[in-house]
Amino acid sequence: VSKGEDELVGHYGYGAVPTAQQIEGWSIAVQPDGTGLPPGHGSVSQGADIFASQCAACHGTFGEGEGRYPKLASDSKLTDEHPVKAVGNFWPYATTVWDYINRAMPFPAPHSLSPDEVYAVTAYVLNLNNLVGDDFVADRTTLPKVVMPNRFGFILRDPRPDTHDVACMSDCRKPSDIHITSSAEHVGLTPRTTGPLDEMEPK
Amino acid sequence: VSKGEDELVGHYGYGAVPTAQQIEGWSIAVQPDGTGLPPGHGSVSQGADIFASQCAACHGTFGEGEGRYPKLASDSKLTDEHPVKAVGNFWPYATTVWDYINRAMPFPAPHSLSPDEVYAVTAYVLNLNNLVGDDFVADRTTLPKVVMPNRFGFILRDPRPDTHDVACMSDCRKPSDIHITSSAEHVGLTPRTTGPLDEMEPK
Amino acid sequence: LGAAAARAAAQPDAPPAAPPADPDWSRSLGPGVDDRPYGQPSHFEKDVIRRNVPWLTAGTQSSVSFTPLQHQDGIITANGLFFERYHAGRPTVDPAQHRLMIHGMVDRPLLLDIEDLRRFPSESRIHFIECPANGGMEWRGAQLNSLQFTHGMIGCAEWTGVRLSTLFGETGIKPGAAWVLAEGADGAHMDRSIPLAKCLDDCMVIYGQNGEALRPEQGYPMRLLVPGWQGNINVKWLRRLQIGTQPWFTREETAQYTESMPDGMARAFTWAIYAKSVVTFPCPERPMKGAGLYEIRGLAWSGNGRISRVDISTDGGITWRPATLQPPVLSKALTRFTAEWRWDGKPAMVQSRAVDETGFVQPTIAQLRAIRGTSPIYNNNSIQTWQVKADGSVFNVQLS
Amino acid sequence: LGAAAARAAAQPDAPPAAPPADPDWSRSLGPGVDDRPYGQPSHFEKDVIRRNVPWLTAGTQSSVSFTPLQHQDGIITANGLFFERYHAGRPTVDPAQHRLMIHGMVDRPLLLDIEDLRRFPSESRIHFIECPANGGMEWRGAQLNSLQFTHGMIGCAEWTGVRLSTLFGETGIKPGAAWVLAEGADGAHMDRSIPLAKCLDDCMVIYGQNGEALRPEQGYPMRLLVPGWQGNINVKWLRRLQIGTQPWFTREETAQYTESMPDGMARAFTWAIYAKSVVTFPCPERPMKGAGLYEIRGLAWSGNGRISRVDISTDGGITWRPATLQPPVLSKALTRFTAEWRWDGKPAMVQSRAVDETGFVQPTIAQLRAIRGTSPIYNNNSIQTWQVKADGSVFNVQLS
Ligand code: HEC
Ligand code: HEC
Ligand SMILES: [Ca+2]
Ligand SMILES: [Ca+2]
Ligand SMILES: [Ca+2]
Ligand SMILES: [Ca+2]
Ligand SMILES: [Ca+2]
Ligand SMILES: [Ca+2]
Ligand SMILES: [Co+2]
Ligand SMILES: [Co+2]
Repeated sequence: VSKGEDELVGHYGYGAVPTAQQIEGWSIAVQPDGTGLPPGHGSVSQGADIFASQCAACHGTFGEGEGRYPKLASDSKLTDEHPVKAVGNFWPYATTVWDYINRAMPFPAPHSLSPDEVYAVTAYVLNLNNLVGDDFVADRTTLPKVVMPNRFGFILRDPRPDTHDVACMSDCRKPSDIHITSSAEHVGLTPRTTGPLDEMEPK
Repeated sequence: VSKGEDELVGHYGYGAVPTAQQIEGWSIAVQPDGTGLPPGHGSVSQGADIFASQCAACHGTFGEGEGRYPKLASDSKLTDEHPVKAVGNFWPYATTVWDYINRAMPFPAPHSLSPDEVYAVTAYVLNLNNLVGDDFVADRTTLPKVVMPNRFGFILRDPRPDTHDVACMSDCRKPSDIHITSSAEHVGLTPRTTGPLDEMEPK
Repeated sequence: LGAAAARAAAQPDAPPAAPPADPDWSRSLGPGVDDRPYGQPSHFEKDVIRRNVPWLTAGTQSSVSFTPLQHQDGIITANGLFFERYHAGRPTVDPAQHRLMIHGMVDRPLLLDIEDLRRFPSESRIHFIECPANGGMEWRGAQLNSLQFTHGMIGCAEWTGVRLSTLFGETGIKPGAAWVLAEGADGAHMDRSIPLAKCLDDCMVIYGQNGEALRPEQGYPMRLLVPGWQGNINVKWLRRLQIGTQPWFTREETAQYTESMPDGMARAFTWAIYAKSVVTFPCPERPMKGAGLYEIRGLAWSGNGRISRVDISTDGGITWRPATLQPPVLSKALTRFTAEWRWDGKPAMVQSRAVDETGFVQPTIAQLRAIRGTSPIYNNNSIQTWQVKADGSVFNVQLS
Repeated sequence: LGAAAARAAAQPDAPPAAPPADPDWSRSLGPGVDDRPYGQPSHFEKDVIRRNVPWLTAGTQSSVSFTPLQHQDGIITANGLFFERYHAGRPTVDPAQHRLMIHGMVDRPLLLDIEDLRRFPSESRIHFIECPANGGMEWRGAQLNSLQFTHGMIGCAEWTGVRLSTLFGETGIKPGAAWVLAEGADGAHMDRSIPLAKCLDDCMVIYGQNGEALRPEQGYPMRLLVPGWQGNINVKWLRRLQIGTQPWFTREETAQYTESMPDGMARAFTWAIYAKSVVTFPCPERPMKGAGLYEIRGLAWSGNGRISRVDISTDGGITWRPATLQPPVLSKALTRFTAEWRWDGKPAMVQSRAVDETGFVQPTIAQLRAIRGTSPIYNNNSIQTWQVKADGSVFNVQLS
C-alpha cells in the first residue's frame, strides 16, 4: 500500500485511500434535511406508472399490500388496538422513504432505480398517504419539506429502566392472585418447519 | 427407572442397574496378574495358522510388518539411534498382548476372535519374539508368568518438570551461539492433502 | 459384584447394543481421518436445526430463523445453529472483492479489504447477539409453544476482529463528530446510526466466529459487533462506516425497531438489551419424564454488563431461590445457570428471573404490559413462565 | 472530502465490486432463512480444513488429522475443524443404543443411557484437548513446514457434561479404590487407566461441544474429558468405567504414549500437558507481506493451570518482550496472545515462550533434547522457531 505524504497515512498505514469518486459512489445515505439526496426529480403520475409495473405486485396498486407484504399507506390511529403502521401515519421523515426505496426496493432488484425513478415512486407513495397533492414533484428541495404527521411521534431518549421489579424471595404474591392469562397450548400456531420439534404438538 | 431397595439407589436414581451378565460381558480388560483373562487356551502352532490367515497380511508372516503396519517382533536395542519397539523388546506384560489383540485385532474385524484364538495368536506373537518356546500353550495361568525383557523398563512416576528454562528477557544468548540446526525448508515432506495450504511448498 | 446387580430387574427393553452385546460399530472400522476434512454433526442430530415461522413474514428472504436453544448445552452457540435475520436474503460476498469504506468526518478516509482488516491489532470476545424482536410475538399473549420460537433469536459466539477505536484512530475523527452510519453490502443495503461514543467504547469489526471465518449467515466476510445492543444494529456484510454529526433516521430505526406505546408515541434508539433469562430445561420441547430429581437449566444475559444473579421459581413467582451461575460469567455474554428441583409430579409454573450488575431485575410480562401495552413488538425481556402439567408436558403461558 | 482522497492514487487493481460499483450481491436477493437449517462456512473458505499426513500411518483409520491453527482466530476451535485421532476410524454410534456402564469397586453399579446422563447435574467448561504426539515428528529435527502439521493436534471447546465425582457419588466408591479404567465403544475398544484422584478432581463425561451435541469425531454421544491431560486418555465413545486398585497397563499406556529416553528407559503415565505456546501469525502458511507494522498472534496453553505470561522474541531468543494476553484466561484452555511488531524487512527468528501459573517456563527444543534425546515421540512442548526471510516467507527451523 503506497500512500502520498506522511500526514495522510495513519499509524498502521494499512489499506488504501478511497478516491472522491469512490466515496461519492457509495454515499447513498440521506438525512432529514436532504443531505445526500442527488439531483433529479419525479412526479406523482410518473411514480404511478413505475409503481404499477415494479411495486404493485407486492404492495398493491394503492399501497394496500398483497398477502403479507407491507402496506405502504395507512390512516389507522397509532392508539388503535391493532394499529397498521405505514408511511402516512408513522414515518417521521419523507427523506427516509426516498432513502429506503433507493437502497432496498424493488425488493427483488434492490438499488436498480434511477434517482428520477426513486423521486417519482416516493412522490406516489407520499400521495397515496395523502401527504402531498396529485401534482407534487419530488426533488432534493421539496422532499425535506413534506410535513409528516408523525414527525414528533418518537421518543429519542431511552426511558428505560421503566420497570421496577424487585428480587423478592418469598411470599412475593398471593397465590390467589396468580392465574393464567393466556396459554399457547391450544393456539395451534407453532410451526414444525421440518423434523420432530417437540412432543407437544401434533406431528 | 424402578429399583429394588432404597440402599441400592444413589441420590439421583437415574439409570439402571446392570445385571451380572451384562457386567461380565463387557469386562474385557486384563491386568498383569491375569485378572480378567477368561478360560481357554491356545498353542503357538494353532496361533501360527490363525496368524497366517488373519494377521500376516498386515503384520507379515513373522511379524516383520508389511508396509507401514506395525512390526510385532523386534530385537533392536532400546538405546539404538532408531529403536524398533515391539512386543519382545518393549512391552512390559504378556497379558497386555492378549488384552490388545482381543479388543482391537484383527484390525478390520476387532474383537471377533474367540478366547482360544486370542490365546493362540498371543502364544504365536510371544514365540516370534523368542519369549516362549515353540510348545508354549497360553492360558490364564501361563500368560502372567511369561518373563518380559522390558518388564522394568518403565518409569511410572512423571519426573517432570525436567527442564528448567528461565524467563530471561535480554542478552539471553550470545548471538554467535545461535545457529539453525535443522530446517523444514527443503525436507519436502509437508503434504498438501487437498487445496492450497501455503505459499511455501510447490503446488 | 454385589446384591444390587443380582437383584436388578432383567432389562427387557435393552437395545441390541447394550451390554453384553458388542454392537456393529465396536466390531468394525469407521471412516478414516480423510473422510470429512470439514466435520458435521451426527445424523442422529438431524432435527437440531434452525427453524422459521412461515406465517410471520411474506417470504423467507426478509425473515428470521431461530436457534434451537432447547439443544444448546453451553454458552457458545454452534455456528451452524446461529439464528438468521435477513432483510434481503443471505448474500454470497466474495471476500477478495469486498471493501469496507470509512469516510465522512475523518482526517483520512480509508478503504480496507479483508486482508487489510486482518492486519490491524485484533481482539477476541465472547458476546451474545439478540434480535430485539425475540419474544415479539408474545406481547399480546402466549402464542408459540416452543422455546426455540419464543427465545431463539439469540446466539453467543467468540468473535474476533478489530476495535472501531483502532480503525477510527487510523482515520482520525474530526471535531464535532457524534454519530456513525453503518451500512451493509446486502440487497437491503441495511443501515443504522450509532452514537460515536458507543463505537469508541466497545464496538468491533468482526471477521472471526468461534474459531473460523465469520459465517455467511452472520455477515461474511465482515460485520459490525455492537456488544449488548439490539441485533439489527450489528450490521452484517459491512461495507461502509460514515462519520457525521446527526443520526440518519433510517427506515430501520424509525419505521422498524421502534416500540409503539399505548399513547401512540414510539420509542426509538432503545438499543440496549436489558437483563433477560429463560429456562431451557424444562421447556415445551423438553418435557418432564415422571416425578423425581431434575436439574433446571437456563441462560441469562444482559446488554448492560454481567449477570449477577438468577433466581428460580416453580410456583409461578410466589417463592424464589437462587440458581447457580456457571463460570465464566462474562459481560454481555450468555450466562448458564442451574438449580436442582425435586419435582413431586404435581402441576408447576417454572420461571427464571435475572439480575445484572446494574441491579436491574428482569420484569414480568404483566409489569411490562402495564407500562408498554401490547404493541411494542421489540424489547420483550419478560420472565418466561413454563407451565408443567402432571403428565410432564410443558406449555408456554402468561400469568396475571 | 480532503486532500487525501483527491491525491490518492487511482486504484487500477480495484476489483469489480469495490466502490463505487454495486456488486451483484448488493443488487439481488440471497437465499432465505429456510435455505440452510444447518449452516456451513462460506465456500470461499473451502481450503480451511483438517488435513492429514499420509506417510505417517499405514492407513487413515488409525491416524490423525490436524486443526488448521493458521486460520483459528480465537480460543474456540470450530467443531468442523477440531483435529481427529482414531484408532479404528470414526464409529457411527446410535445414541439410543449406546450405554455407559460404571462398575468394579462401587457400591451400586450403574448403566446409563444418554438421557440418563443428561439428567445429572451438568457443567460447561472451556478446555483444550491436545494429542501428546503433537509436534512428535519434530523431535529429531524440523520436518514439516506448516503450523497446521507441527501444532494442529489440538483443539479447544466449551464442553458440557457431568462430573465424574457426581457419577461416582451416585455409585459409591469402595475403600481401597485408586484407579479407573475408561473404555471406548470404537473398534479399538480404546482403554486407559486414570488415577481416581484425577477423576474426582475435575474429570467429566461430556455430551455437548460448543453449543451442540458432541461431534462424532470427538466421541458422540459421550466421551471422557480429563482436563489438561494428554488427548488419548480423554476416551471417546465412552462405554465403560471400571473402578479398581491398580492400573491396567493397557497397550496405549505401555507400548504407546510412553516416551523412550536416551538410556532406553521409557516414561509412562506422563499425563499432563506442560506449558506450551506457538506463534500462529506469522507462520509458514501465513507469510509476511513486506516491511511494516504487524501483529504477532499466537496461542498458549498448559495442562497444569492458567497461562500467566507469554514472551515474544524476534531474534531467535536473544531478547524477549511480553505479549498481551487476551481475556478470558482460563485454566487448561487455549489463551490467545498478541504483540506488535514493526518488521524492518530483514531476516528474523520469531518465537513465543509461555509461563504458567506454576511458574513453569516453556523449554527450547535443545533443552528438551539434552534431557530426553530424540526418541520420545510424545510431549514435545518446545518453543517453536519460525524463520522469517527477507522476502517474507516463513520456515520451520530449529536452533542450537
Ligand atoms: C417482490 C416483492 C416486492 C416488490 C416488487 C417491492 N417491494 Fe417494497 N417491500 C417488500 C418487502 C418484503 C418489504 C419489507 C422488507 C423488510 O422489512 O426487510 C418491503 C418494504 C417496502 C417499504 C417499507 C415499508 C415499511 O413500512 O417499512 C417501502 C416504502 C417499499 N417497500 C416500497 C416499494 C417500492 C416503491 C417498490 C417498487 C419500486 C417496491 N417496494 C417493490 C416487497 C416488495
Ligand atoms: C488390516 C491390517 C491388520 C490386520 C489384518 C491385523 N492388524 Fe494388528 N495392527 C494393525 C494396525 C494398523 C495396528 C496399529 C493400530 C493402532 O495403533 O491404533 C495394529 C497393531 C497390532 C498390535 C500392536 C502393535 C504395537 O506394537 O503396538 C498387535 C500386537 C497386533 N496388531 C496383532 C495383530 C493380530 C494378532 C492380528 C490377527 C489376529 C492382527 N494384528 C491383524 C493392522 C492390522
Ligand atoms: Ca490491500
Ligand atoms: Ca390488490
Ligand atoms: Ca391520494
Ligand atoms: Ca433410561
Ligand atoms: Ca513380508
Ligand atoms: Ca521363534
Ligand atoms: Co467388543
Ligand atoms: Co447498491
